Amino acid sequence: MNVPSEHLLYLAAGLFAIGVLGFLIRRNVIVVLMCIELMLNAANLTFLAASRQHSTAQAANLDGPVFAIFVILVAACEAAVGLALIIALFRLKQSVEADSLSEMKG
Amino acid sequence: MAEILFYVLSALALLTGFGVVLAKSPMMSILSLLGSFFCLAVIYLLAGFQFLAAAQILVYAGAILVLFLFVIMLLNLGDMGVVAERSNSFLDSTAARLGAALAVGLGVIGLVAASKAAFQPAQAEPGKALDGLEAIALQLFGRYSLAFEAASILLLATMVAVIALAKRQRKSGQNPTQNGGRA
Amino acid sequence: MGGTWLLWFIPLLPLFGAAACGLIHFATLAAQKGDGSGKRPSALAPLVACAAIAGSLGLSIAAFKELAALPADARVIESAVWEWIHAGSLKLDISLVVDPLSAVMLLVVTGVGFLIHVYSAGYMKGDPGYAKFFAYLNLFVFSMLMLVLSSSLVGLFVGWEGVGLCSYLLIGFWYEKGWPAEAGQKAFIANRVGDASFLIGSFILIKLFGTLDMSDINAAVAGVASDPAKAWWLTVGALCLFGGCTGKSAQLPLFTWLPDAMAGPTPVSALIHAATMVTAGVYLVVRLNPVFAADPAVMTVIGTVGALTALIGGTSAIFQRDIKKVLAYSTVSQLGYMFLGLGSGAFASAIFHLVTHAFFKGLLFLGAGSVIHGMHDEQDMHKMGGLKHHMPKTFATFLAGAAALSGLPLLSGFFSKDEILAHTFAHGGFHQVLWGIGIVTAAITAYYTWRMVALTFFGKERFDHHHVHPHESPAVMWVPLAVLAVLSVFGGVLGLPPVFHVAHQLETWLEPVTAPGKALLAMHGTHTLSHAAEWALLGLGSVIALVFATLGFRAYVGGTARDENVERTKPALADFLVGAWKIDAKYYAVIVYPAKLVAFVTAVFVDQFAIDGLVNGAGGLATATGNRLKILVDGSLKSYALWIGAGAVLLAFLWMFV
Amino acid sequence: MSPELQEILVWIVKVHVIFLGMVGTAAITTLAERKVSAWMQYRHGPNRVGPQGLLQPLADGVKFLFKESLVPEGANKWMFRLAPALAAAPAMLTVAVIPFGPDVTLFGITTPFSIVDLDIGVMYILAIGGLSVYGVIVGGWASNSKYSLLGGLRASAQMVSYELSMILALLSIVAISGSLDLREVVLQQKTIGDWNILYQPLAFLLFLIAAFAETNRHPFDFAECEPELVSGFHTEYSAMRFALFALGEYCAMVVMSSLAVAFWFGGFSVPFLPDAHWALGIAAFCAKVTFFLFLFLWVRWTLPRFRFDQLMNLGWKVMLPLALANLFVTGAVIAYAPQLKALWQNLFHGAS
Repeated sequence: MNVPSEHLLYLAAGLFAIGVLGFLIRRNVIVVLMCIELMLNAANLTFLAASRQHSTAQAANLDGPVFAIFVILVAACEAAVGLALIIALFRLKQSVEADSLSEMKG
Repeated sequence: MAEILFYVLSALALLTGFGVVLAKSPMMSILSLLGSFFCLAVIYLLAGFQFLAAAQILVYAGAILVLFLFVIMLLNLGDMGVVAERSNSFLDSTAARLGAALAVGLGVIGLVAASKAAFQPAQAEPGKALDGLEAIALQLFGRYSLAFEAASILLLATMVAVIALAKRQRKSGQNPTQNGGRA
Repeated sequence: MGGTWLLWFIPLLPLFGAAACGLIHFATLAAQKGDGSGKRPSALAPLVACAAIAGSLGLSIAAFKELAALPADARVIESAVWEWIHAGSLKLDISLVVDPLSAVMLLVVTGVGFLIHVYSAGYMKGDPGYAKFFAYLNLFVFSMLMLVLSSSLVGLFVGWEGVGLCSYLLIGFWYEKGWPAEAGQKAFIANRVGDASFLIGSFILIKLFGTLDMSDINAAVAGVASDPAKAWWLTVGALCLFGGCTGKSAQLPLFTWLPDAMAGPTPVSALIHAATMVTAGVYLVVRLNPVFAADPAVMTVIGTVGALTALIGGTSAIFQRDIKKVLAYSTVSQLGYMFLGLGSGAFASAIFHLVTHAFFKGLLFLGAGSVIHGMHDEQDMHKMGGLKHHMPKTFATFLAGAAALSGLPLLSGFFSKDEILAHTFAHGGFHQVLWGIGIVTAAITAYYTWRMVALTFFGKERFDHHHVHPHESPAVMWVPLAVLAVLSVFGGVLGLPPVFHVAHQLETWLEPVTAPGKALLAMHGTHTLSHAAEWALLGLGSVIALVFATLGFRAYVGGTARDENVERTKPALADFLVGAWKIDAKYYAVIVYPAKLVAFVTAVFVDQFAIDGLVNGAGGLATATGNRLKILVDGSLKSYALWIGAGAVLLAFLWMFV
Repeated sequence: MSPELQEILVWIVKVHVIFLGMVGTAAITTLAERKVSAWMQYRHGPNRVGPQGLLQPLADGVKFLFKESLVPEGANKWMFRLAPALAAAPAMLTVAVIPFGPDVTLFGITTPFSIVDLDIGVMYILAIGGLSVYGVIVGGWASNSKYSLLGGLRASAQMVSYELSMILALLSIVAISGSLDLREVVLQQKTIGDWNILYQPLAFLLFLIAAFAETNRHPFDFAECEPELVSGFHTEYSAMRFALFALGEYCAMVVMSSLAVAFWFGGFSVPFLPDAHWALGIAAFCAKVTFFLFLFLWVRWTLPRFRFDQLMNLGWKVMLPLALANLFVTGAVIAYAPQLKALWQNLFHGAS
């Protein structure tokens, strides 16, 4: 594939913006979590694009893939904890709306 | 050929990304997200990251999203979610507008930053796998071994946290046949 | 040893042991909460702890054997270097090194440590903190081994602080009683003073040498010392390091913590405050001997401090009634001896005395512990007497230790002490005055040692027979005593004086380590003793020891009348000596109370009005602002995210376009 | 004929042969299932269509094609239609990397008998295999029926649980072969003494159990579970959509059997004939797969079903620790192989 690396970055920027958008306007916490996953994926894509950019024909730059692996791992942890929290929230409030959690407001 | 595929997949990934945000039921969101991840996986493959592509499918599609699905089914939110969102007409609120504006701002800044980076054409050989398994393993267990160990501790902590959070405290007077009581 | 990585296991085994014992302690606590017994888990602790130390001992012996198999000038085993901190030009690597000196220390620490662990299994039985005690003890051994094995001053300092911490924890082990906690704090604070000095010394050494690796420093000393501009700094650095030693090894300005440290359990006193930790200063001076030997003035300071400490410690022991206090002041005094020897350039002799002292003082402390154990926690010698019939094994071993301490001929203490005195005498000049102090101290030592023996084991039984039933300690306690007794008696063969026409084992063994310092000293002239002079000194030492031991024994074998007599006729003198020349009291008057006064004033006035006013004002301001701004915090997760995002956009914007 | 064209032609032929072969096998297995069950229960089984009922699958197919395909009221139509495809696709996709035979030489053209030889074939199989759960879940959810929903819920929990053990079991093999390429794994098992089953029996056992769970077969068929859930996730499906679910399940069985053969039983290597003709190799592969397919049926009609909590206990408390331990021991043995070898020699061959 001969696509320049900044096109990968454009795609990443777009996906990240979509993720932010979803995070901000959706009320359902599960969907909000999904949007976070989307943002993390955009970040991964950025890592990989940079890694691809800095690889040469002789030596591949492996920092990007390694970081991406760590990001995937953190994403898995985040999803697990987030979903557990959602289950707890649902038990408490019978709802999965982010706005139902506003008891800390000043 | 591969270039065209890339642009098609990029468009698809963005479309399905919008699908995640705009879908009315969480179930549709998940399927959209699945599609988006799939497109991304293929893009990884095209960009030369075989292992990452496989890991993307394996972990995201095979595990994380299944977890999402499971929770949605557990809470049986299929229709509830739709009703809640619809009644609120979320695109009307000021917060939503601000959020959209912010997202657009972020996107623009990302685009500008990417252009500003002004890359030279990539120097890697097209079609060659950049992330050989052995090389990645050597990095993970060599240079990044501390991060690797920290990650394993993170996983352990997550496991404990999730069990502690999700475990049902059986208090007397609680209805055991509540939603999800059997799982 | 298959690979040098095995070296790491010498300190690591006790560390693991400490962790395991800590877990056992928590398990015990949990079990106690459960059914109130909690005995089963904690019974494991001594096994684990002793096994860990035994493992270390085995590895140490293996390391020693391997070292001995090497040719004399190549006797260094170094483990792989581990990068610790690499920041800019500062490089701190940690590796473990076994050379002849650390091999000797290893054997002493793990060997005596093992015996004391075994002893503790009996001594501490039934204590609620049984497992915790072993966790601390193992942690201490770990720190001490790190101190001894580290190749750099930083690693040594880590161990140095570690043993300080463990010492604090163990002195204050029975903190519920109140005063042990205070004693622990006192020890900790006194050590802090020394440690600050140590740190300053280290900084000076970094500045001078650009490295903290001790072998590199030792190799570079000769070059630095010949540069007049740097030599002065070297002297200051050496003095600062010695300041650290005075803290850890209880030398003159800072020794007051050691007698108070007897508040800890007796095995702790034996292990930490007699055999190992307090000798860290001696070890450091020998380890960095060229640094100290570069300037004769530094050596004289060391020797003078040592001699005075020896004298003050010895005289303070004379009228103590607490058996552990006698031993504590005796330890201070004996450490003074070691520094006296160091000051004369007798590095090997100081280590020799360190080793024999570890044997006989460890033995004496453990014996005292056995007595205290048998007397149901009675420490006052005036309330003992005649115990030799009740505790024959303790008595026999104690006798061996006392004989060694007082320097009775042909026992280990005799040779090591005599060697130090001989070197001091041979050094000439001012050091001959110090030698005089040493001889006086030797006499005093013999006197108070046999006073102690007489008061404890001989004479009438002065305790209350209705409440106290002295009994011999169990085998787990007296067997270590017996082993140490054998070592105390025969330990002298390590270093027979030259007149015996046998090679001085220890000196030969330590030669590669002490050679650089000796070479530096030799630039200011060498000193040797004729055989006749040596014989004379040996004879003098024997006579003095015998005479004063007899005097001390005779004066007290009949009872405590002598003490009461002195207290009646010369109360000021008795008070002065029992209070260790009132130095501690003066510290309190001059430093502690004024400091407390300042603290009080600050707490009551400065803090309550100035600081609290500022803080409350700031808080009030924040509250007022917060009340205005809290509409922004609407409790919605998304609006928070919006603000964060807006901030990010702003920052990105600034970064890109400004 | 230019080389590119020839390559594409060969590829098209291979895809058709392998794909049709697998679908055919799946079809025959449906018949075999009924025949075997009949045989085990002293019945005749299907025997009307064709000789001995051999054409029954064909008749079934025709019937499926012409029946009415219902969509229940209140169901999510899009997803209801999507689910069967999601169920069938992963099993068929995984076939792509399975090496069914050695290099085949036909009409002067030599080519390996598999659709592609992927460097990371094992990763591919695991990744795609992990997607098979979506068909079940989506189908169960979209049907708007309590039975279906429960089936889907169970399926998702079950598949996620057993996937772990399966991955770990496969990783043990990957560790000893040092390759993620399936053909490479197979080629390392030339003679019967090299078969991985001799070195990794525990991993095989775990894989086998996990394979039953992953394909939703007895004794783990909780997603369907007739007595409790009527038919579980596909209760509401009929006609061709139902056929796709069934096809997916049988294809998954074929794939799992092929994996077991490739990973543990030497793949296409013929016992005692290391240099056999390629046709013999393919035949050997088919024979081994047939045995495992029979095993699937055999178990179904022999063992009773687990309870769901037993299933979870088995998965998390027995299989997962065993699989981890197995992987750990395997890794340790590989890492310390030279030392162990030296020790062995010292112990049993003197100090020579």
